[in-house]
Amino acid sequence: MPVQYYIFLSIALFCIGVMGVLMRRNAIIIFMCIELMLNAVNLLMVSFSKMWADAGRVDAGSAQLFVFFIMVVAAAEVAVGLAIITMVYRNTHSVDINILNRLKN
Amino acid sequence: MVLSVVALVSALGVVLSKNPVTSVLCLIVTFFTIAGHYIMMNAQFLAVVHIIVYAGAIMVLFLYVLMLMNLNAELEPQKRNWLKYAGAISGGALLVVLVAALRDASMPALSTNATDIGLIKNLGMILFKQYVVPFEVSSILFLSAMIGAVVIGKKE
Amino acid sequence: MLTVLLILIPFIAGLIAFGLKGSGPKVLGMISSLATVVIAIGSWCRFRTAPDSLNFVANWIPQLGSQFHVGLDGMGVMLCLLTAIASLLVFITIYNRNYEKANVFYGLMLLSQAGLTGVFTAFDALQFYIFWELALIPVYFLCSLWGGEKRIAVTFKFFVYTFLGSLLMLIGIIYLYSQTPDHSFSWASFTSMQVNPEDQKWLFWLFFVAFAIKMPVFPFHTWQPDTYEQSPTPVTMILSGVMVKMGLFGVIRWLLPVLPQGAAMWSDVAIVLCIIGIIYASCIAMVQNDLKRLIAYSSIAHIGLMCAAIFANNEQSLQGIMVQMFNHGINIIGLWIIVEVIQNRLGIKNLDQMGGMAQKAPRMAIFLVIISLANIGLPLTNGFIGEFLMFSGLFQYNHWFMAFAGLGIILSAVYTLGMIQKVIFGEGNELTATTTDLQPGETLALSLVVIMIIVLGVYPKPMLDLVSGTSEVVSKLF
Amino acid sequence: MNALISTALSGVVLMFVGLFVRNKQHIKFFAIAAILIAFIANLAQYPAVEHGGYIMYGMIEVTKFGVLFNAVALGATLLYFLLSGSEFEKVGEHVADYFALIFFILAGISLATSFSNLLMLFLAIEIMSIPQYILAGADKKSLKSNEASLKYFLMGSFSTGILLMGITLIYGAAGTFDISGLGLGAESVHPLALCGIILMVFALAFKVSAVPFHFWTPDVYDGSPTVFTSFMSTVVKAGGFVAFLRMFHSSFAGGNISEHWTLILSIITAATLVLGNFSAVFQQSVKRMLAYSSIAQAGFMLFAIVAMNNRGAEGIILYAAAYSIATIGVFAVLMKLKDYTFEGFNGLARKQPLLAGAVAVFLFSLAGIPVTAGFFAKYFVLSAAIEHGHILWLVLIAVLCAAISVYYYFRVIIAMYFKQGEPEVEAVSGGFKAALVLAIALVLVLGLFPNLLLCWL
Amino acid sequence: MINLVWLVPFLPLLGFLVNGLGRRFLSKSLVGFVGSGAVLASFVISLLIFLEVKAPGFSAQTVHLFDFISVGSLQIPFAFQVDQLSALFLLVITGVGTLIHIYSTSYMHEESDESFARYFAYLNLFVFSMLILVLGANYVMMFIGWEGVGLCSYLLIGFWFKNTSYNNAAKKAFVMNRIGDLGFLIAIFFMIMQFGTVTFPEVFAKAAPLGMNNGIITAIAMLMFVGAMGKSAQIPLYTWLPDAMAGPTPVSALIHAATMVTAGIYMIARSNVIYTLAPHIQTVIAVIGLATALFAASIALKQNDIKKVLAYSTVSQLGYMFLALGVGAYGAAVFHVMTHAFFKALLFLGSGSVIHAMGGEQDIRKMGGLRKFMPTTAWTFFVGCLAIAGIPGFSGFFSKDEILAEAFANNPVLYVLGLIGALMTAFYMFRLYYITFSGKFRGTHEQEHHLHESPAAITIPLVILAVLSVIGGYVGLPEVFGTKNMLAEYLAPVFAPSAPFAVEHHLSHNTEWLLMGVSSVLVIVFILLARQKFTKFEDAGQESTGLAKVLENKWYIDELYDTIIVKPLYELSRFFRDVVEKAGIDKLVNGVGRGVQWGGQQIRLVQNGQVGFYIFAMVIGMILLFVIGFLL
Repeated sequence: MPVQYYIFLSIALFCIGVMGVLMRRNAIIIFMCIELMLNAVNLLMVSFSKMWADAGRVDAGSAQLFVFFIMVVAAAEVAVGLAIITMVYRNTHSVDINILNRLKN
Repeated sequence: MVLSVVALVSALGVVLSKNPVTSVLCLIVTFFTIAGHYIMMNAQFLAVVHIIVYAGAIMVLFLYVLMLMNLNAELEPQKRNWLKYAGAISGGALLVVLVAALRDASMPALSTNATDIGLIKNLGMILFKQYVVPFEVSSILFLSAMIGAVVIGKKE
Repeated sequence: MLTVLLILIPFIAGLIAFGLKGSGPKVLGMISSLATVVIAIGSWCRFRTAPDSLNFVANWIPQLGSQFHVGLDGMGVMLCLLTAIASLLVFITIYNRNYEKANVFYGLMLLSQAGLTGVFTAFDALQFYIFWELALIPVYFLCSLWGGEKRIAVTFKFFVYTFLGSLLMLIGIIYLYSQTPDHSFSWASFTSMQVNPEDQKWLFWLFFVAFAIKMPVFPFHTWQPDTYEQSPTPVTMILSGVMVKMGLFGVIRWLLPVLPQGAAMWSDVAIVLCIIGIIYASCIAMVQNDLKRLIAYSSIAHIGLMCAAIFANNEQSLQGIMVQMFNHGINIIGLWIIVEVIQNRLGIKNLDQMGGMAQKAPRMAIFLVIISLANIGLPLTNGFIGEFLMFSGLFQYNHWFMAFAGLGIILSAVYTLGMIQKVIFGEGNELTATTTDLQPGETLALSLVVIMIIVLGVYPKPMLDLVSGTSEVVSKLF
Repeated sequence: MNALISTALSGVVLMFVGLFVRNKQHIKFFAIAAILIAFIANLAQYPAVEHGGYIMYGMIEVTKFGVLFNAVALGATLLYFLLSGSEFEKVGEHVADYFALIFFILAGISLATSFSNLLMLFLAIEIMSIPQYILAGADKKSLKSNEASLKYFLMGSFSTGILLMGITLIYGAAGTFDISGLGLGAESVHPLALCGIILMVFALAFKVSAVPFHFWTPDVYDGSPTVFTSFMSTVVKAGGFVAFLRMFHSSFAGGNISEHWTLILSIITAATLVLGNFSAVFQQSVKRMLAYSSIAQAGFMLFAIVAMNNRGAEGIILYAAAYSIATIGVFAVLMKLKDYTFEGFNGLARKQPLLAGAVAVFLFSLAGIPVTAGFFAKYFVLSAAIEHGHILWLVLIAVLCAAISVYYYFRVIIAMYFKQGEPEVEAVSGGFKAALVLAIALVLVLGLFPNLLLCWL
Repeated sequence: MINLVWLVPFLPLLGFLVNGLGRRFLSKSLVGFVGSGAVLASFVISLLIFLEVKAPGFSAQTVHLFDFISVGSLQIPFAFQVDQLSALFLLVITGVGTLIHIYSTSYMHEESDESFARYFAYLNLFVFSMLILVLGANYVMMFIGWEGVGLCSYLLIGFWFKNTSYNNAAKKAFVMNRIGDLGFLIAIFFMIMQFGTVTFPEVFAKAAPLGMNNGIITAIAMLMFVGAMGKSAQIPLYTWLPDAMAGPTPVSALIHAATMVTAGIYMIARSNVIYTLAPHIQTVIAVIGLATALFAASIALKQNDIKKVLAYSTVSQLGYMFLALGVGAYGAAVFHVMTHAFFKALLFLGSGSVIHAMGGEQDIRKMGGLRKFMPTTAWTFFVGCLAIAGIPGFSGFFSKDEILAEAFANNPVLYVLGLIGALMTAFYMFRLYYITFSGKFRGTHEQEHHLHESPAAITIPLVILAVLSVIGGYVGLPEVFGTKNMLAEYLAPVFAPSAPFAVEHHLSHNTEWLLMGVSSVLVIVFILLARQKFTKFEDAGQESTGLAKVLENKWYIDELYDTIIVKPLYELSRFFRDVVEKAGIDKLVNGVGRGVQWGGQQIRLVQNGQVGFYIFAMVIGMILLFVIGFLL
């Protein structure tokens, strides 16, 4: 299976994530779509890792570790993000991002 | 191949489903398909971690928050549809542009040979030898996330 | 060291003046400006015997190749003298006025003097730029704090306009700097290198626009009448007497020697702009009812001639413009002193409401007539020498340019005499009937002006000799 | 390295201090002491790296430049603590936590100055960002603060996704994460690498709030508690620039590759300058004006990156210092006022001459008037661009925009000096005044002798 | 003595300074004494110098005072040149000047102390300037005096500065002079460019080799003539001179009749080499001179202001002088300058005496029969009229006939037209004389009561000038009378350099006699005609029509200038001020500012507060930049 295939698959997933970010107004769903984007990246990273491993690079495992770190960061982000969303919900009783436009111009 | 199709369809499901809970479930399906890919590419450890962290922890957290906020019903009003279409179109355009950009890249095919880099032992060696600094540094990240959760979540 | 003192004395005096109360700032201003006049004259004497001793070089930012290099050549001596005399005249004139927050007023005046002197003595491009900007700041505050009704908007326009011009110049300076072989900002390395003619083509405009805004040359002049009108008159004196000379000075010191081919390429365009400016400004001056605006436009016309003469660039025109820088400074300051007197007595600037002041204030009337005549370049006044040489130089450059510029001679007579007539002649009215004649301070200042007008008009040789060196240098480099 | 360790430890210590010390003043003193220690520790490393970098596991490379930049960032933070440290308690209860978060951000910045692996870059940027999301939302009761936090968070995560995509694609082309070994400057450009670099440009442009990735900036800076805006818009932003600079100058410079992203980045720069300056013109609130002005200033700093020469690096340091000091100073005075609009400044010069004078000096510096540090900052970035040679059009735009910037900066000066009014000002302490004088002195000294800072480079 | 020539202008300058600075404390008599004394002393010195110069074999001498302008190779010294021409002018200026100063002490006596002193200061300054003009050893010096006299003329016309119309007249005079001055100035620049010098002998020496009809010489000649047009009130720049009568009458006598207005003639006579080399310009000069002579004379026919008549007559006489210059008769022109100075000063002073007696009245229709009240004035005035009309034996006869004879030699048409002018001159002068002095008094009773002969300070100069008007002509007695033309011989060295280029015209003595006879007879006829018509003049008070009205309104030239030059110029200026400046450039500049504000207002709307939109815009930006950076 060519790497190209994985590239296009990840890009497709990535763009679906972007699309979701653009189309949805629910902050949580947007956040989920961002997670989808990150996972697309992860997938691509793993396929490149495999690619370079095939090419005989010894340190190809570092890409998998990178994925690991992305997961770590994603977890941290989720913690903060959900806290923020909860805080906003507490104050506005909504997670619709369009309700928030006090700050403009 | 099948996995890929399922991944794409369920990803679209995340974006398009009206019910947030359905979205969450679709996302979980996507995660599983991605994990399948990991296994296909000999990244066994990652596949496991992926299932545990994403499908297990993170998505449950999402689901929990959704339930907590009682957002399982569709709440988004249907006004300003053009933004949706514009979003879809521009997302599609981004896809087209990226594909066009990467079309010419001549890449090797992945061999079906199993490699052992994805084994937990090898990864552990790299992590604690070469990647010890980021490992330590990520603790700062967690600390700040922790403080953040406290600062923001704590009632006054 | 003398040169440094010329900057340092007003600078320190300015800082001290902020802290003084009562008539302290006044006295300090007098002392400081008198001291600078003395030093400027001293440096003139020194210039004749040992010109090199007027240079002062100190390390400043060695990594950039920038030095603190002040020095004086003939033109520098002359302009420093003008600056010093100008502030002395201003201080003498306003000695009896009581300004609100006098300490700030005098402090800023002295600081602007320091900045101006800095511009005229800088032999390092970066330093030149810095002083160029610094001279502007105190003036900005002076105008905005003590000006007329529309002062804020007007001075702001002035500030932004000149700031934009100087930024363009900064680009030019940096570009030239990057071209110098020894990576230095010094005047010597700027002038000794050969800039690629293609580059000179556009570099010229970067510098010229900056200088043209300052002078101002048509069509960059619209800030000027407004600013002159709205500024407090003492500041206008500095502005029109000395500050506009910065632009002319810049062209002579930095533009012509550094970008000779660029200047040669564009000199026709520049001169045509200047000539349009002369005729245009003269025409507008003819139909002005506001005294300050009238003088402002007349100044545009005069500066237009000077700028045209620079680009004609031969020995006569260059020497002419240099003496004229000094002489125009003296004359226009004299005129502004009279405006200040009129405004102080009548509180108005509208010419239609004046008239008949010759009866109540004959001394002022005489001074006005003499200074105005000097301003239109009557022979045996100082204005004639410069104009004669400039026109002669311009004529040698191009007959037709001179002929059109010469129309300015006629028009200047029209509006200047019109102004005299409206201000001092005629029957007078209730308002002007209350006028009183000059106070001693004003008389002293105006007498000094008139003495300089006559002496320099009859015997201009020392002044011509003073600047001949500079003009030779410039025309050789060109 | 020392900076990283000391700031991270200080952060942890302050967390615990918050548990045991109730007096908020004392917490502030702890923080000031900690930052001083970090400052000194950082400088202590200078002799070691003076003649070559110090490399750690291929992850971190401490250089002279990094140490110097850390010194600027830590110094600016010190000034910030001195001027605005007491404002923290007005935001909320968790004063110690705020300080801790700021120290963590500083740790992220010191990482950004010294990373030598893409993973470290990623972590550095996240460490800088996550605490900011929290600080932006620190005022939990304020809807504006909530909104700022959520906006920042959503857009920040989005840009993280883009950054990661970029890194992945670059990895796909290069097979390594080591920034010195990427080897992308070769004659033929791999499409994956190019695509990745462009995506990284976008992500980093987001961090430094360059157009069109700037949208979070005004809203977040406006909505966040002012005291944190002050920090976020200065030190943190400068940190983003350093990461940008380090990344692009060490890996993507030279060869064919730089042509592509230089073009994109110069377009971004031009757009940033124009939009930042134009938008600032019509603002009513000084705080929001400063937010836009930070975009505009970012446009100038981008020159240094576009130019890719040593002068640019010098420029970034000087610019970071000048800009941080001046903005922190203006914010410090702003926080003493009740009214953040321009009218709120009316007549300040009469009532508080020192405050007004300080603001005037800082604004002169921001506008780039000579004898203030801002002049040389602008000078260096402009000369970097001019030496580069091919982006003179950009320089012209920059100059026009600089003239526009005078407009909104001088609105404040006009309000303070030339308009009548009775501004409501909080009482200011002697310490505050002393710190203000220190800041003025810094601005002027750097404006006269920029080599005092640059001679270390 | 010649080395002391600087005293000649210096003394009046001293007088100016004393009177100007001391105007507050000096008494009238002291002021008068200082003013007149300074000029008188100058006259004495001039006389001594003249005697030296008159000696045969005298060649021009230059007295170098100091370097005025020295720039590179261009050296313009402050130096005086004493030769036959300047010595003659010195005499005329200081001589007539002295008389007028003396006259003024009485005439201006009613002014306040301060104005009186101011008047004498101006007058002295004028004499100083005029002396600089004629003494200057180079064109720049001449230009200094040239502008200086213009200034004094301005100051003296506007002497009564409360009156706005006087001020306007003064301004007009100055501006019109400046138009001419510009021409002169450009001529000087041509010299500097071409010859590198402006000193007379050097210029002439360098001009001669260029030969006839050289372009540059022609240009110089034309431009200098433009200057002369302004100063000497020739068409088209003459209109200021009649207006200049606003000044005190002695001023009109001195400046606007005897001295300043002849500066143009002096200049051309001085530059005779250049003009001889440019025959085309000579033709132009002759035509313009003749046209002016006729035109002004026609206007003078119908003027009723005593001074206006004299003013137009002056313009007309100046036209004759230019005619002479145009036909190459430089000597004749100078001769006429001299005689004209005598009789025109006499006439003006006489009219001043009349005005003085009439209490300021200048309209001749309100006078009449003054002969019996002021006999001295009347007979001296009559002598003046005879002189100007050219009755044989009087000075005007010799000078005018010399001009007409030279004109005839050049072209008979010029002679005929010149003669017509001369006839008109005779007619209007005697019209003036008879209306004023004969018949019966038409003024008010109060005026009649006040009528009296003027005091001695006024009448003595009148008498002296009358004598000079009679005998002044004998210095230039033409050769027909069997004597040598003393003046021509005296002046010959001045015109010698141009002699090689000049075309010689020779008239036989018979022709000359014939011409003299014709003109004398016709003049006498016209005088009798005037006597016939105007001795019993009654003011009918009716509106004149047709040509008479046109003449009364001076051919509507002022109105014409007003419509085609002044008004459009002011319209243009207003257009510049209101449209180009305010609505154009300034608006553009402000518009940029406003545009920035407007742009700011619009651009900030992009920041609409919606996160969705923000991310959308970011994505769009990414796509665009991708396209630019990658695919292009």
